[in-house]
Amino acid sequence: MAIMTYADAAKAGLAEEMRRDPHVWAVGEDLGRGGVFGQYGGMLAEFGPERISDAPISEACIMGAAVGAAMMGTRPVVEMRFSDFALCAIDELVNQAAKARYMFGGQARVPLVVREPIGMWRSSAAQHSQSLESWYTHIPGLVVVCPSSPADNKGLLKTAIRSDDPVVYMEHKGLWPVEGEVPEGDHLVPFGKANVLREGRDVTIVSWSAQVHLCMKAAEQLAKDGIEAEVIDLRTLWPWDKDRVLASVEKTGRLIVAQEAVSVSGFGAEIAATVSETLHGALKAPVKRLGAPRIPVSYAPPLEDKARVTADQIAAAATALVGR
Amino acid sequence: MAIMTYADAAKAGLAEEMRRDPHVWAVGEDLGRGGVFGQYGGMLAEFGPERISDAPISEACIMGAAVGAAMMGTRPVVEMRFSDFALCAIDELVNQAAKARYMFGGQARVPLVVREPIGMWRSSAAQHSQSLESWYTHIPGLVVVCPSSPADNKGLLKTAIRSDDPVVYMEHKGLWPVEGEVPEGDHLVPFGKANVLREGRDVTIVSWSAQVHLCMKAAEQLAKDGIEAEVIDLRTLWPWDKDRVLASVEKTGRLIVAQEAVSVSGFGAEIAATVSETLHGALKAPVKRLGAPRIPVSYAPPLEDKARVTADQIAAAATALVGR
Amino acid sequence: MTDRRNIDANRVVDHCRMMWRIRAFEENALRGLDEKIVLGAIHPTIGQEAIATGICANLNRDDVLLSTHRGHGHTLAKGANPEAMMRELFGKEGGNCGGKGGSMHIADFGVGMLGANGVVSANIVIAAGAGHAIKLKGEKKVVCCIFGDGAINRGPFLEGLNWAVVFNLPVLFVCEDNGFAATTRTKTMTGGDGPSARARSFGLQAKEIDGNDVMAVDETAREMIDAIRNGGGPRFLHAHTYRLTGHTGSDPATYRPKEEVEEKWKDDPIVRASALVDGQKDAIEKAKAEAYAEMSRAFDVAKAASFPSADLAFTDVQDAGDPRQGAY
Amino acid sequence: MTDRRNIDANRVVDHCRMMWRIRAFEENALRGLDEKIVLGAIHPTIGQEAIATGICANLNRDDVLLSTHRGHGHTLAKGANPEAMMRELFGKEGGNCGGKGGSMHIADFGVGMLGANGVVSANIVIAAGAGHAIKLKGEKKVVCCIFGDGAINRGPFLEGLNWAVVFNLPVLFVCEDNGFAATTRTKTMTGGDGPSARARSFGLQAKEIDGNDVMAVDETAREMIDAIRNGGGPRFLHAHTYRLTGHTGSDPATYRPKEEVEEKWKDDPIVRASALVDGQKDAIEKAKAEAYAEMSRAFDVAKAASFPSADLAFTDVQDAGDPRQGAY
Ligand SMILES: Cc1ncc(C[n+]2csc(CCOP(=O)(O)OP(=O)(O)O)c2C)c(N)n1
Ligand SMILES: Cc1ncc(C[n+]2csc(CCOP(=O)(O)OP(=O)(O)O)c2C)c(N)n1
Ligand SMILES: [Mg+2]
Ligand SMILES: [Mg+2]
Repeated sequence: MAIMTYADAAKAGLAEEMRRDPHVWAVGEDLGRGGVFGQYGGMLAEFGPERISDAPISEACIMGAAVGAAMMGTRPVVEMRFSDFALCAIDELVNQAAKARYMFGGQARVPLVVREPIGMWRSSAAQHSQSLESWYTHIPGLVVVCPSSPADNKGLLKTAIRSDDPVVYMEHKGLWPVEGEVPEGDHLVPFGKANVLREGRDVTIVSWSAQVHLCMKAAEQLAKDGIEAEVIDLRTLWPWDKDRVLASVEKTGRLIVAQEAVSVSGFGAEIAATVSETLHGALKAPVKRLGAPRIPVSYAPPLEDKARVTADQIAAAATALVGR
Repeated sequence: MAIMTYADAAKAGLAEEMRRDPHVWAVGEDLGRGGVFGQYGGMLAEFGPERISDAPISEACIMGAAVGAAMMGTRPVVEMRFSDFALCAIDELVNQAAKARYMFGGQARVPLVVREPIGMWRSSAAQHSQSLESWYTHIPGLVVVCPSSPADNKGLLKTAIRSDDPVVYMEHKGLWPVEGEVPEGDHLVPFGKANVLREGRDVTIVSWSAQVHLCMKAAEQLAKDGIEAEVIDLRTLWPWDKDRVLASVEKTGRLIVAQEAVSVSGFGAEIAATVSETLHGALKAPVKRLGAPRIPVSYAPPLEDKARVTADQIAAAATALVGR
Repeated sequence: MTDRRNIDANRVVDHCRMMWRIRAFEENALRGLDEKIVLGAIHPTIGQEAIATGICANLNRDDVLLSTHRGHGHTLAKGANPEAMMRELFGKEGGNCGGKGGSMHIADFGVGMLGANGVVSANIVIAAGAGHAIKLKGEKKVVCCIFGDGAINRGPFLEGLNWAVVFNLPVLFVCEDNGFAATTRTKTMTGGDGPSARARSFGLQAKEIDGNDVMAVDETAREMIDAIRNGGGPRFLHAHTYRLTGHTGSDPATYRPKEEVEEKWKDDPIVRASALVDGQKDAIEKAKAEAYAEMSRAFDVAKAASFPSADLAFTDVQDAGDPRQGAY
Repeated sequence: MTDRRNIDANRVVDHCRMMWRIRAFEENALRGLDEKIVLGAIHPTIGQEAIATGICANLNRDDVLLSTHRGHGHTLAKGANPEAMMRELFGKEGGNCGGKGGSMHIADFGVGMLGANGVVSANIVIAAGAGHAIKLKGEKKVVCCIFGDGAINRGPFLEGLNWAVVFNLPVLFVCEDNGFAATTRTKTMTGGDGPSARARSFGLQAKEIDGNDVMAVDETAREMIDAIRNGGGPRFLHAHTYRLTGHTGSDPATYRPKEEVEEKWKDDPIVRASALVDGQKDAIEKAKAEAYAEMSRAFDVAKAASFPSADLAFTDVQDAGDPRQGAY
């Protein structure tokens, strides 16, 4: 095991796949200079400008070109810089990439990975802070990945690159500098397998991406009060590990879903609805969803903070559910 | 009361608002010729080409220009032709229209209406059949309207035009020729008030847009078996009439949410999650969500039909819930 | 205007054969629409056959073509099987896309036809990417991307052309200018001097030609495709034509005077091509008859075919996840 | 190059005053960044002051301006209050946007400044629409839309310019060409002959000028704005300049040689303008001193101000619905 940052782990994963398969290439604005967050730093030297390719400010063409290049047998990894800018390329992703295989009756494969850094960072305001993962879970044809740790960011990125489906790969901007252990060698994390970060008998807390870390913090607080929370990191939202979540809730009888995204029509609703329907009888308390209010993200910290779901809120919700 | 089609009712509503307020104007491709579905038929003659304005094939600019024109004190009604093409204008809608008022600290108002015909029609396949209403409910700043009847299509369109918020106004392509009674005069339907189409004690069925008609059909079938369904047409998804839905489910103890959209992360999940959480104790059975599988819509009828939620399925789900 | 003196008569006959095949295919498709066995909208290419024909005659089988909603002619000219296409239009088993696509998503990857597209202009950026892949792989293929005159007002036109120039990609962009975008005369919605002027401003070499002159299309396409294949970078071909039918098969096109359409019928590209080679009248008549027979057979076979089995709705969505999860 | 003989000395002094105000504002903003009281990214306009200044000197208060992420200079030149702007950068109460926007969304509707924009090129289509409203209302206002050289590779550039031509709208489009898009030399990512050539191909009259020559900007802007106001339709101004700082306040800009930047400092637009009017040295020095005093005061006031109250997070979202529904 090596200790690496989330950014470096992704870089290692991408570099390994690029060494393994000459048809893997990355394209996006300013990639040659290492990318906005340094996540491509130094790669130009090894792979050259054709495979770590700068692009014009043309999100629609970056995405659309990736669709064409994927259909022609390469494996593009496209960088959207901030997930917000992927909104300039939604037709290309949703109407083209996601549907090509199906519309053409299986003649096409579109093996592309769209890297879309999500989430609140520092005072980045309404056009640089969104978490729209639930949108993509609603679109047939797309895989949705939200890694929360360096190890997963390496292992899931490698799996995404090898996937024959288009993958929306959402790294959280707040996680780039976070360090963690990353297994050596060809570390692959499969889609659809949740990670149980902590076992517990009293309440299940499901989350993904950066919010997972707040859930762990909440679980630690709860443990001091004698409440044992089971914390599940979904890792991928489509497919999502329904079986693992249901098994946990069958054991605990209680579920909290915590997300950074806006609560209304967030992916938390899908989980809450599914679990409520499937385990209606087994639930000791109603499923509790936590998510942001339906407000754009502000610049000023006190306002921005109102869009955050905190560890304290998660702990308080769990305490209320457990009824202590 | 006059009998009108869904298309004509909208046209009457738009014309009334255009007569009332000289700053209301409509813009979109081929509007002068009446629009793809005839929903602007004949309006050019009354209002002239500046107010029933043709546009280049430029969805991004149609939407973006509407944002600018709305900020400058006019009230554009923009036509996207098929909701699928609005995906070419998502940045303009989500990053600009929805956020301008907030980002600029209340200095801007963006009173625009985006008409986005949704849903399956006849063999229109994957790029002309989508129902993405849940996306817009997830975006702070947007109002989401899904009228199911001629009367509502007039009354809600008029309300939408008078709204100071940007409104995503989703008419269903299958409903254009449907006839119904439309109140005379200045008929306005408020946002956030559901329409109870049928009262019943056994099960609540919540729906919106064209799916409402299938729910009514199911309710009639159910009535023959002695099951009395209460059918609620939400009309608007943001805001949505939570109080009315909760009151109904408190009475019936059972809820079905039926939608044409893909079930996964559809708006049905939001309703199901909300009701499951709020009325956990009062539910006699788990909330049942009905929606499309996570597949693109096909061209060939047998495949296309697999993306439909039928009246029979709704009735069967209700029967199962009621336990007969 | 094609010079009759140096004409390759056999090539003209071949072009006439292809144009008649396209014409006959479209007429049978329209018949299918009348009989209500074509299920969705179709956008006929009648009157525009010379462009598909002249260009595709210069493409190899492993060259790649991207088309639009109005894609039947291009698809046939690239070598697709008309029976499979007709099955697709009728939503039947054995259609190129297994009934999942229909007319607006017709595709035959086996002959390098990577798809019609229901979104105007969307094929342009995809084509740029196809060219990008060819360059990355060091192949000698060429990509041809055909779109309408309405498409040049959408952003992907700028983004895709700029991309192809910046990366020096092997892409031939073809603007099939029939004067209309649906019911609107495109000129009224287009600023400036039009497609070629725009393409030049993005750095492409461009030529504007009479797209109803099949030999002119053929010759210009050959020159451009040769240059592209030899690493010369993208080229732009602006071909004027006229849509002799409505926008869709069911559009009566009352937005244009009858006289205009009558006048344009005199410019029918097949008639014009036939007139280039007086001695080949019989050969062309024979090709025409064969074409109609072929397409009528395709019609009959497709009509008699079954619909695909309903469970196929769940295949080819994606590898990961269960598409039925949470449904109904 | 501005001809010194017919120069209006007072106008030059006024321009110098405005340019110093912008420079001083930016330097104080950078100081705020150092002190970590500027909270998000800022994109300084140091070196580019002449364009904002020369253009806005020809706009009326009720004319309208749309800007980009690099919008401080434009906003000040349009007449916004620097104290409110500095408060906004510090996320404080009394900021133009109440702390909701920050640098990238700075706006002052009271002086016709309809917003910076965090999405490159997005302001272009919004500007077209603002012009559309002016035309519909029969007003005599002009819209000015400023964007960078990187913005011309996104689709909205084509769509917005085409729109303005088709509808003959009163919009001045200004490409502020500083040679870079973030860390990339824009030329390497741009096909063809650049902004003006593209604009002309869409049907706009265009001029390419030295954007560090404030009097040249002033004069060209005046001509164009007059023509626009008189119904002449949209115009395009391509102004060359250089970004003397990094892309953001914290970018060391190591992707360009030190010598290049040193050379470009010699082309400082304020120094150049001052050199036009020898007799005004004192007036300009005085204006400079006042500018620094003003911006330093703005800094102090903004620094001392309070953060907005947290509940304001829930205001100005929209009229319909409860933004708290389902939260936390
Ligand atoms: C993005 C988008 N907007 C609108 C449409 C609806 N539409 C289909 S075809 C068409 C006209 C296209 O005109 P042109 O590009 O000239 O092609 P033609 O039909 O003349 O071959 C329009 C507006 C669409 N398919 N996609
Ligand atoms: C659609 C979009 N893509 C990418 C970015 C990230 N970005 C911010 S500024 C910038 C460079 C813009 O260059 P230019 O337009 O020349 O303006 P300049 O910064 O030079 O003033 C980029 C790529 C963005 N804000 N929006
Ligand atoms: Mg056309
Ligand atoms: Mg620049």
